[in-house]
Amino acid sequence: MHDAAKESKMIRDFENIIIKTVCRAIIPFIQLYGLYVIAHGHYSPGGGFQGGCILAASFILMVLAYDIKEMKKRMSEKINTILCSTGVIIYTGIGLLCVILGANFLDYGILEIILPADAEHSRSLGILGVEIGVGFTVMAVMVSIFLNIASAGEHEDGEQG
Amino acid sequence: MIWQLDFILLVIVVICAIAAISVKDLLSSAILLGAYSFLLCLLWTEMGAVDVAFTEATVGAGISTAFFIGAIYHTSRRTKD
Amino acid sequence: MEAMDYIISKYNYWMYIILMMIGFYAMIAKKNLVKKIVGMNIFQTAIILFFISTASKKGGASIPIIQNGHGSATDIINTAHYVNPLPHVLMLTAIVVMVSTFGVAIALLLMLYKKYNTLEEDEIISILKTENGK
Amino acid sequence: MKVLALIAVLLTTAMLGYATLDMPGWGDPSSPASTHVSPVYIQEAYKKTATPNIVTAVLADYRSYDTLGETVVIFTAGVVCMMLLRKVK
Amino acid sequence: MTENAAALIILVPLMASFINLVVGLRWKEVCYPLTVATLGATVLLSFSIIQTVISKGTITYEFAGWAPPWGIAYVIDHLNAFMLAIVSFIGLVVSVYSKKSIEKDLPKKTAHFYTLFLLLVAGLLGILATGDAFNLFVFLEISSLAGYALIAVGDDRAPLASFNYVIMGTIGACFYLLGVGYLYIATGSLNMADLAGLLPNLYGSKVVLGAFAFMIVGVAIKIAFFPLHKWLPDAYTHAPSAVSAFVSSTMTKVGAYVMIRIMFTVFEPQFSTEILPASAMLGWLAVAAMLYGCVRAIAQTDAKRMLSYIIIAEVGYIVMGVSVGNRMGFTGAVLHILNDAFMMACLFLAVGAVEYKTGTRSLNSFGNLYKKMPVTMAAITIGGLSIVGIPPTAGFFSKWYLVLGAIGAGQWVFAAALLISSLLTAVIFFKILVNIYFGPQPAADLQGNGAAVISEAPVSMLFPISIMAAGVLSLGFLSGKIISSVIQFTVPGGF
Repeated sequence: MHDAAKESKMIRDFENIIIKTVCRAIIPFIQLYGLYVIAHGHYSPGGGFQGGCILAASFILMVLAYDIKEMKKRMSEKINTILCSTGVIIYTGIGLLCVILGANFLDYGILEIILPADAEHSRSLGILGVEIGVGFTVMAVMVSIFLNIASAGEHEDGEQG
Repeated sequence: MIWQLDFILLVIVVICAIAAISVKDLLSSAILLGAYSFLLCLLWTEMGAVDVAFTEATVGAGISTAFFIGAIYHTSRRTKD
Repeated sequence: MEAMDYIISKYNYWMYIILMMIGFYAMIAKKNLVKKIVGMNIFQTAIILFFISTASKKGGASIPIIQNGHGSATDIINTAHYVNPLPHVLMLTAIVVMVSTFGVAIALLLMLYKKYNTLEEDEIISILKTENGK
Repeated sequence: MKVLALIAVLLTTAMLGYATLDMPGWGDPSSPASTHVSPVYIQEAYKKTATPNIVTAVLADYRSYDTLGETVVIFTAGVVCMMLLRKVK
Repeated sequence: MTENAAALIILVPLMASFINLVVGLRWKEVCYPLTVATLGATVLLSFSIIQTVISKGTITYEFAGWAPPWGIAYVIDHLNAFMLAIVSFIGLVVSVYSKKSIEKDLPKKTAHFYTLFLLLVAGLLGILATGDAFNLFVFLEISSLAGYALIAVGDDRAPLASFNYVIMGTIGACFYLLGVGYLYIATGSLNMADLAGLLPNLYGSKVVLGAFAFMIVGVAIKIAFFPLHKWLPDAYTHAPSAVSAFVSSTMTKVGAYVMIRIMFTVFEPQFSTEILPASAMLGWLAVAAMLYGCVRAIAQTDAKRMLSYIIIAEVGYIVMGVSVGNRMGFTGAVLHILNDAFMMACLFLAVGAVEYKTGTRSLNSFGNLYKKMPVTMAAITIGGLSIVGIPPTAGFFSKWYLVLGAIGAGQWVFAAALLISSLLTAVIFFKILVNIYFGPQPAADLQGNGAAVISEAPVSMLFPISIMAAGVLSLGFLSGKIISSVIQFTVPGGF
């Protein structure tokens, strides 16, 4: 009886090690893939939203494999909250930059004044800029919603979600 | 596009939807919902909506299932209907 | 036979109606709050299915990404070769709205569970009634 | 309650089915949805924005304001969850 | 600057809300002044917009520089500009008011509260300004999500009320989206002006009919129109007082605006009167809403719940004015949107102040309160008289136009129902007023265990209340001018 419990604990620990090692190995690749999806949205399916979700998924995987504390070492709650705002501020900021340069809101064509590109390519770059903004916000918000739901609002207890 | 394949997918989608709302175990309901989202995502890929399918795959089948399971973990798993 | 053809020519629309009504029924008739949220999800995805169905084109239309795009910007692009991109754009937005509503609903669900320790609507209402009776 | 819900569902189904009768067939390339606004996107999006993925071009340029709204919706959901669930010591 | 005002009026509150969240991490006390300053700027922008519209006519602002059917455009005419001014002004007043009550209700979440409040205002302004049917849906969801959360942080019952609101609101928004989809499949366009040009050829189509039905039903859920009103009393009763003041005075009105847009801009007025008998149906339901709201309001003992039922009746007035389909009725409906926003804000703010001081919303606790809270009680008096429709107050004028409109359309029953429901509100409010001025003091207070001595509310609450009460009075005197300078241009052609 006692031995059986001990053995099952050992198996659990062992499985835990496998899970942790595998996650440690694949999380960087997931994040790289997320960045690729954001940056390559012009040429293939994807974009800020999908890439942001994949980045968030890598953090969620970290929470599942380790615990919330381990994930918070990488991204604290404060940084998360700031990132939530940063994304939308990047988006509106690019839009307002266009207004300052004398065009309508979000009219990236005008960015050719400050970018070394013609109007078409500055539109393309403008799209990239807003996609990055979207990616930031989506990643931060998805992680924050998941943390709040998985721990019912008590991150500090380090409860495993 | 092959309409037979499309039709079979749609029928499975409807079965998944009915199962998701009628099963008594909420965790199964969450997983069935994930399967439902994933099948819809296949359907949309087949219709040529690759971006939407990608989003649905990351959101519907991925993130929202994670939210759901996180919520069920904190609440009860059984239900009466 | 003609009626049959007519129905088959729109089978996608009939299917979305069925899905939507499954979701709608779950939203208003189910007592369990989680089931209501599941219904909400099905309801919204059914609308997305409808929009995507409007976008599709028969006759070999491909995904809305310009092929061999590099360098051929001056070519005239045949519209019939690509499916309609606009509903896809709208539905990307709608999926985001869907997941946001879902997150908010789950947050409220957790609040309710913390308060009443149950997820059945009728039990919550009976708890509220006994509270009122006091 | 269940009966009322069924009646509501049947009424809505009837309305949906009635409206569907007049819709153009599925995948009809000459339906208004495929001929009024969207051809311009397909023909011009690549030339004007240098982005082969038309969906991205329309999402983040032609209808970029919708996408801003979408991002704000996500942001709102994040703030909502922080406010409703996060416990502050 | 002035040509960008149309976009900035949405972007300023949005930007401020993003900054608010970050600033709130460190300095929570900055959020309140930031919010008030932002909404002040919004009010100034809305006044500049209304001036531009009056002097130069409709403003069209093309986002991203693409022409309307392909890009998204803001189209601001007299009706939008008018509504923008109402919503941003009430937002400013309520944000000033919210300081004390939020410090009491939500001491730790003030930053989040103000972030969401700004998002709610921005969402409502976005609904009002946009000329694109799908963009309207996006902003509808921003405002709804913010609204769900703000309602959920109220008292004990609030989360359940808010959950029901989420379910109903999602059904409403999805029906609206489905209607937009039907319009898209029938015409291939999403722009309202473009749709208005394309639709008249398609009026016989069943798809267009379905689109109209689903859009109207969706909006009717959002404005709590009679058979679909179940969520409203719970949600508005249990919300924090500042939130229920803002939400009750603006959200249903914005929904009514969307209804007006759908019925008279996207579709032609003839569609809803001749091709589909929607107007008549809406009118009869509006009659039912007026009577039902007032009858249910009589039985309530909770002040906020009573006011919530009155909102259902007021929505009935507005829809009735829209549905009679003539110039007088429409003028009355638009004027009533303005008056009702002010009246409801005034009453909810005053009730909130009473709740803040006495800790209860029960109407019995109002007994003989005028000695202790004279300004608040004066505001309740003015607001109540205005809801009943006593001449110098604003409510009288809009009801006058509504009655004239109903009589002009030959709908005597509508006019009679309006008068009956006015009588019922008179019963309610005279009961309350008698209680305030001559009623017995509540028992708890007499026994001396009413904790603190009840005194007048703090200045940051009193000032908004008195502004609103003064507004209700002065709108009555100014109604002629408002009609001649703004409202008469909003009446759709063909009336």
